[in-house]
Amino acid sequence: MAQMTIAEALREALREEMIRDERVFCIGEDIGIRGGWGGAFTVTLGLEKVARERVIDTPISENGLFGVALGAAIMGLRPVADVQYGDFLFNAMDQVANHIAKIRYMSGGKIKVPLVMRAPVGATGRGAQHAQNLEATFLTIPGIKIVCPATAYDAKGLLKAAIRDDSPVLMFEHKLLYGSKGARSESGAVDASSDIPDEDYVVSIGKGIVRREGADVTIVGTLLMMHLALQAADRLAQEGISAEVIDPRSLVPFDWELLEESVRKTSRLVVVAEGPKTGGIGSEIAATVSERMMDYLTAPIQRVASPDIPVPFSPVMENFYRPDVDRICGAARKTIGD
Amino acid sequence: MAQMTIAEALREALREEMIRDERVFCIGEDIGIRGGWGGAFTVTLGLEKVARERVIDTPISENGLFGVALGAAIMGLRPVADVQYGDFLFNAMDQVANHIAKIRYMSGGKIKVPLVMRAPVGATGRGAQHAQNLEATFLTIPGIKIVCPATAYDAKGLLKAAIRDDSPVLMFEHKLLYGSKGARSESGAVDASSDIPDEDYVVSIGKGIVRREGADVTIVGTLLMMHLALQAADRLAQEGISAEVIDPRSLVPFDWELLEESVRKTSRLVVVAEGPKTGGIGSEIAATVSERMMDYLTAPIQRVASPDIPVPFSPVMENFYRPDVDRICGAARKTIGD
Amino acid sequence: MTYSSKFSLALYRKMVLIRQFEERVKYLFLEGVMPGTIHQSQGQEAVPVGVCAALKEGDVITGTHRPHGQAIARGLTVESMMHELFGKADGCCRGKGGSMHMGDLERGMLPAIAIVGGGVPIATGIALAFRLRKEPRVAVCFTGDGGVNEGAFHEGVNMGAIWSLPVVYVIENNLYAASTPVSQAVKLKKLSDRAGGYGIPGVTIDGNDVLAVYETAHEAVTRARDGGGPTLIDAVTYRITGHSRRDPCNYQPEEERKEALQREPIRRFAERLLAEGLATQAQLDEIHLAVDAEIEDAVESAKAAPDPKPEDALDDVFA
Amino acid sequence: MTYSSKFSLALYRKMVLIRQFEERVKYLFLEGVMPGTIHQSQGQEAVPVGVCAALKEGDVITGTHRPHGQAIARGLTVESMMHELFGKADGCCRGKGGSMHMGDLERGMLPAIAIVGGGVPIATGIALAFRLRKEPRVAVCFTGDGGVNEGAFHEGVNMGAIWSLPVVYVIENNLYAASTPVSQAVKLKKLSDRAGGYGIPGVTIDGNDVLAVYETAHEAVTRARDGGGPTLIDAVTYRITGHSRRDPCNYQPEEERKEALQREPIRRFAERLLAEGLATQAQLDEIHLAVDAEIEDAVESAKAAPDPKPEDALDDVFA
Ligand SMILES: Cc1ncc(C[n+]2csc(CCOP(=O)(O)OP(=O)(O)O)c2C)c(N)n1
Ligand SMILES: Cc1ncc(C[n+]2csc(CCOP(=O)(O)OP(=O)(O)O)c2C)c(N)n1
Ligand SMILES: [Mg+2]
Ligand SMILES: [Mg+2]
Repeated sequence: MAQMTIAEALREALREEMIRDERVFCIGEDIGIRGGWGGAFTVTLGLEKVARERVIDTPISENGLFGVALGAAIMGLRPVADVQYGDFLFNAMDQVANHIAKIRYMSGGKIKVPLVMRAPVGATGRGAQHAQNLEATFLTIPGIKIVCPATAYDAKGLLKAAIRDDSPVLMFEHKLLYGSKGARSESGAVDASSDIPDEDYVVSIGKGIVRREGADVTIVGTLLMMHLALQAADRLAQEGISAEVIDPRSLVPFDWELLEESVRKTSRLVVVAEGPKTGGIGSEIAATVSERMMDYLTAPIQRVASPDIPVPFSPVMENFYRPDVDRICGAARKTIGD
Repeated sequence: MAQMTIAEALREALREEMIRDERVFCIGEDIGIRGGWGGAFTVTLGLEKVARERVIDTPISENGLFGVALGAAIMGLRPVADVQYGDFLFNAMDQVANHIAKIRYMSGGKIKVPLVMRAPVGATGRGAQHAQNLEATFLTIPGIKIVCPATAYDAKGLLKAAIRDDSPVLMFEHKLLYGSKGARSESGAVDASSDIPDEDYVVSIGKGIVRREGADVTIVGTLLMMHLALQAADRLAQEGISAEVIDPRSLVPFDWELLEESVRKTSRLVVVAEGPKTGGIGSEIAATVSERMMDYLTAPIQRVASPDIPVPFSPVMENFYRPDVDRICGAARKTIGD
Repeated sequence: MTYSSKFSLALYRKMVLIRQFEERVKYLFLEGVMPGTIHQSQGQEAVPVGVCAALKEGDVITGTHRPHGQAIARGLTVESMMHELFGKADGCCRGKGGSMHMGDLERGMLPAIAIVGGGVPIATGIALAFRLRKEPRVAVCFTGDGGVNEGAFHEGVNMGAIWSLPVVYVIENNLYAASTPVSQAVKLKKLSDRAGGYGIPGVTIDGNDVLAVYETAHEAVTRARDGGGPTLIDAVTYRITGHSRRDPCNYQPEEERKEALQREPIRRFAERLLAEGLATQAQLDEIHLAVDAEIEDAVESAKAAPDPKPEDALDDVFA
Repeated sequence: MTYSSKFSLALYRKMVLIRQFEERVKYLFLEGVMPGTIHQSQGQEAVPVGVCAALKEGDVITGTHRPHGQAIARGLTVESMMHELFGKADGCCRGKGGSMHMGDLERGMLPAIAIVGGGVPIATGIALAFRLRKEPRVAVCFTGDGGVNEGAFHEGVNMGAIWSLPVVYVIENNLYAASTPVSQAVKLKKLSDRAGGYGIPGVTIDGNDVLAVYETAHEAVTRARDGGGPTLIDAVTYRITGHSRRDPCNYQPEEERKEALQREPIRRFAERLLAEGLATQAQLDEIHLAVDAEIEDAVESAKAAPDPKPEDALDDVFA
């Protein structure tokens, strides 16, 4: 048992999987350079000690490197490809959306694509091109599993599950949750560290978790928003509102059962997601829950999300962009007050 | 007044706008080659006669050509950039999502981006990489207006409005609605031609239209799905069900007023959209209507969409992929039966 | 170099098989029996046939949106391909791929990549897998002349170059990208001049001379296998059919087309074989007959084969 | 060539202004007063200063994620930049851009593009607009050595080349892409060898010699303005600060850094100015003092300037 940050837990997952399975390798920009940082957020730091040739530093060529990872995955290796900021997934979008997500299907199921993609998300004072939450965008692309760890425990377990999965898995990681240290630390970071068991474990892709039990309203959120939801639940408790917090952990596949069970109990739902409200994760969750459970709901589902704007730089405006505890509490109250 | 197909109406819009405003130019692959087809679907055929230098054939470089269009737009020109198939927007995704959608915002509003993007969508027997409906994906990217003409009248009017707009506008066009002729005709095409007025007109971006009035259930859909919705309404009428068909025409901004007015009347809603159900256009519409109008709804909103799969090639499976009149009718009945 | 009659006739047969396959498919398509759209490669046969003749079992090719010739050259059966074109459940991609995604990894060809340039990084990645596993295998990436202008080409070739991977990039240069002449898309006399920008060898060859293609490919493949890194081969050929569907090719100057027909690879090779005494006219005729029969069988069998079930569409998304 | 004292001192002043601005910003950042992250250009000043000295009013540059030097060289005021860095409502991007999107089109610089390579097609498009409007203006695109490996670079440069547009592509080659040495990302001795693949002239120069940069840029800009098409300039320099934030640069060999400090452009140019009698030490000292005062004023004014209102975030999405 050891206390680890998400960055450390991810690194451990990679290290253990690289040792366990020779087919596993990491590929990305600045991930294994001697004297470097181990990627933008230190996750791959030192992994070249496991196997120098399995930590592959690429030129700045996102579409290329995801295509290279795809080619290697098709041939039976198990690459873990990353971008320094999720926003650069758009540079790789052709490979990710047109090839990685589809080639198994196009082959009639004859090909496997055991490929993990890692992408940091979240607004963190860097302006519009290093800030986006891309979960909703990739939700529109069938053929990729999507996971979103909010804790170090889940980060390690989900990454291991992803590496062992025979399908493409995209992991979104939140910059404010990494717990990166030293020169790579983030201001405004939230502690997401966990006690990590010494023994090997995985967190199943597609399984959510109840983070806090409650009776009056269900709040669902991933990544940073899960932590804000917990803070909101604390505050609501002081007002006598008992909020249940659900962390789906995976977006594809989604643990509808867990969420439905919660909503059957609370009859109220708040969906929190960083990123534009329109077309957001919250829309999918709200639509599906409404469709399946209209009779259980006693109030309209509330979506707490960002406005439909690019991410502004100035902290004043960025804080306005990012959903916060106040707004989550307000939405929860609204489901109850209505 | 002349009867035109969508391809012809779009061509007329481009011709007239190019004549009206010297700043307007077309840029794309194979759009103005002598002896060529005027783009993949004949839309730009012959436009080089208006001004040779304003019909620019590019190498196969989607990200590059959208970036070039952006640069020109920033300098005050009014480019109309196209991809041959919407799927290739993913090749251009960095320019479209990270630059075109954001640079005005990043400049603090000092820059204008009068840029039109055109992209054919829809499954048409070409397999997974020439088939996607990308409306939902781009809905997740703030900073781009999105229009989806279902008729030749709207195609012309919306394209003119888009060209005159000072913001980026992305027009999705459905391959089965173009009415392309000769060597470029499509099997399975649906007639979307209209009488086009001789005089100049625009269709305002953000304004929907009631395509058919009805009392029992509202069916909303764009592009090909609008036509299938009308067919479904015909069939439902024979069963004594009066369906109202709404064509929002624009997705961003969306004419919520029109839709809400309809739902207030019918109290039931079916949303039809080609493309995967999860994260689809239907999810956004359902979530928003549920949020705003829960008390008016007498049945859960039904989403008719494609399954969450890449587009299969074989016609048998492709027909299963594409929402059809049967499924729309089934969904409408379900809202009423429940 | 001189080659055995057996080897030469095998090349000849492959080229004829491609030509006749394409002709038959075109006819089926124009008849309206065949769904979808098609990109065909009549006139370009010498490129994939010459290249694939230089490959060993275990080598892997990536194809383009114009993959029929590449697939046949690599060894897919015309039967499995014809079934795929008809969207049948037992096609080489079980009806999910279609013309543009023809391929069968077991036969050494990835389902073709119909996004222009998209296959370049993927082929590079296949080569990376060979390197990491220390397997003496080679990846060959086919692209068109238009494909060299995609960012994916740039990124993929550069990575192949810096890591000296066992991969060969072959430009099936038919002088047009759809309707766009190569001279309008690139400011170079020879596309192989792109190679210098990546620090790898590049060569422009007559892509209608199947033996020249074979020899060049053999050298490049051998170098790749021996750790010498990638080569860019610009094989100049011509498409003597439409770009797709019912394209009348009005953008190809008449004069140019006439000349191209003179240089078309199959007749040229036949003449050479006859001249060098490597084949008799009777042998060649026999090949044509056998090929036609093979294709006809494939058509009949494809027409009779069962369609997939609609719900089969739901399978094969995840492993 | 010899240059007037006035011209030379203007170049010198710009370089010092960049250096001191960057140093001050670094300090503010490490103090924790400044939000966000920063990419700084200490040591690279000669490149943007030399290049921008060759530009006229009306010319437009695109910048990178490391844009402070480019912005100052092009003529943005340090005040408007400092306000932007502090996220203030009257910053050059009204607080919406920040360090990585520094720019002001009215001053001839697009908001910087922080997606590596992303500015290349955009600059090409700006040049296309000049061409279509028949304006005698030139676009200059800055990129890093890492940027040349992006697909966007390839596509953008190729279009500039085939259309012979008035655009100059300048590689601020500081030998590293973040932590990655250029030698690991490209298999070329000189990055200018990429130019041949596009059929345009390319040249590698000492990017720490501000006059060499100026002369090369002047020639390229003149050629571009006169219809001669693009040039690729590989200006070799060195980053004598961290890549971003608190980067200790452990990936730069100590020896290399020491040498680089010897070749750093400002002292070098000072020595030359003194040696050639184009400036006195007193003049140089005065410049340093004036620059420091200018920057200090900007800092004070930025600290005092009003923040945007939170809801201002909702503006400026659509025109
Ligand atoms: C990324 C992308 N852009 C555009 C297309 C549409 N398209 C299909 S084939 C083709 C021309 C390809 O030219 P080339 O690479 O020379 O191959 P050829 O068709 O000549 O075999 C184009 C533009 C595509 N399939 N993919
Ligand atoms: C498309 C993209 N990929 C990765 C990054 C992250 N990143 C920021 S700067 C940088 C290095 C850029 O190197 P270079 O082009 O040489 O410019 P320099 O930083 O040396 O000025 C990287 C990888 C980015 N901003 N954009
Ligand atoms: Mg071609
Ligand atoms: Mg650099």
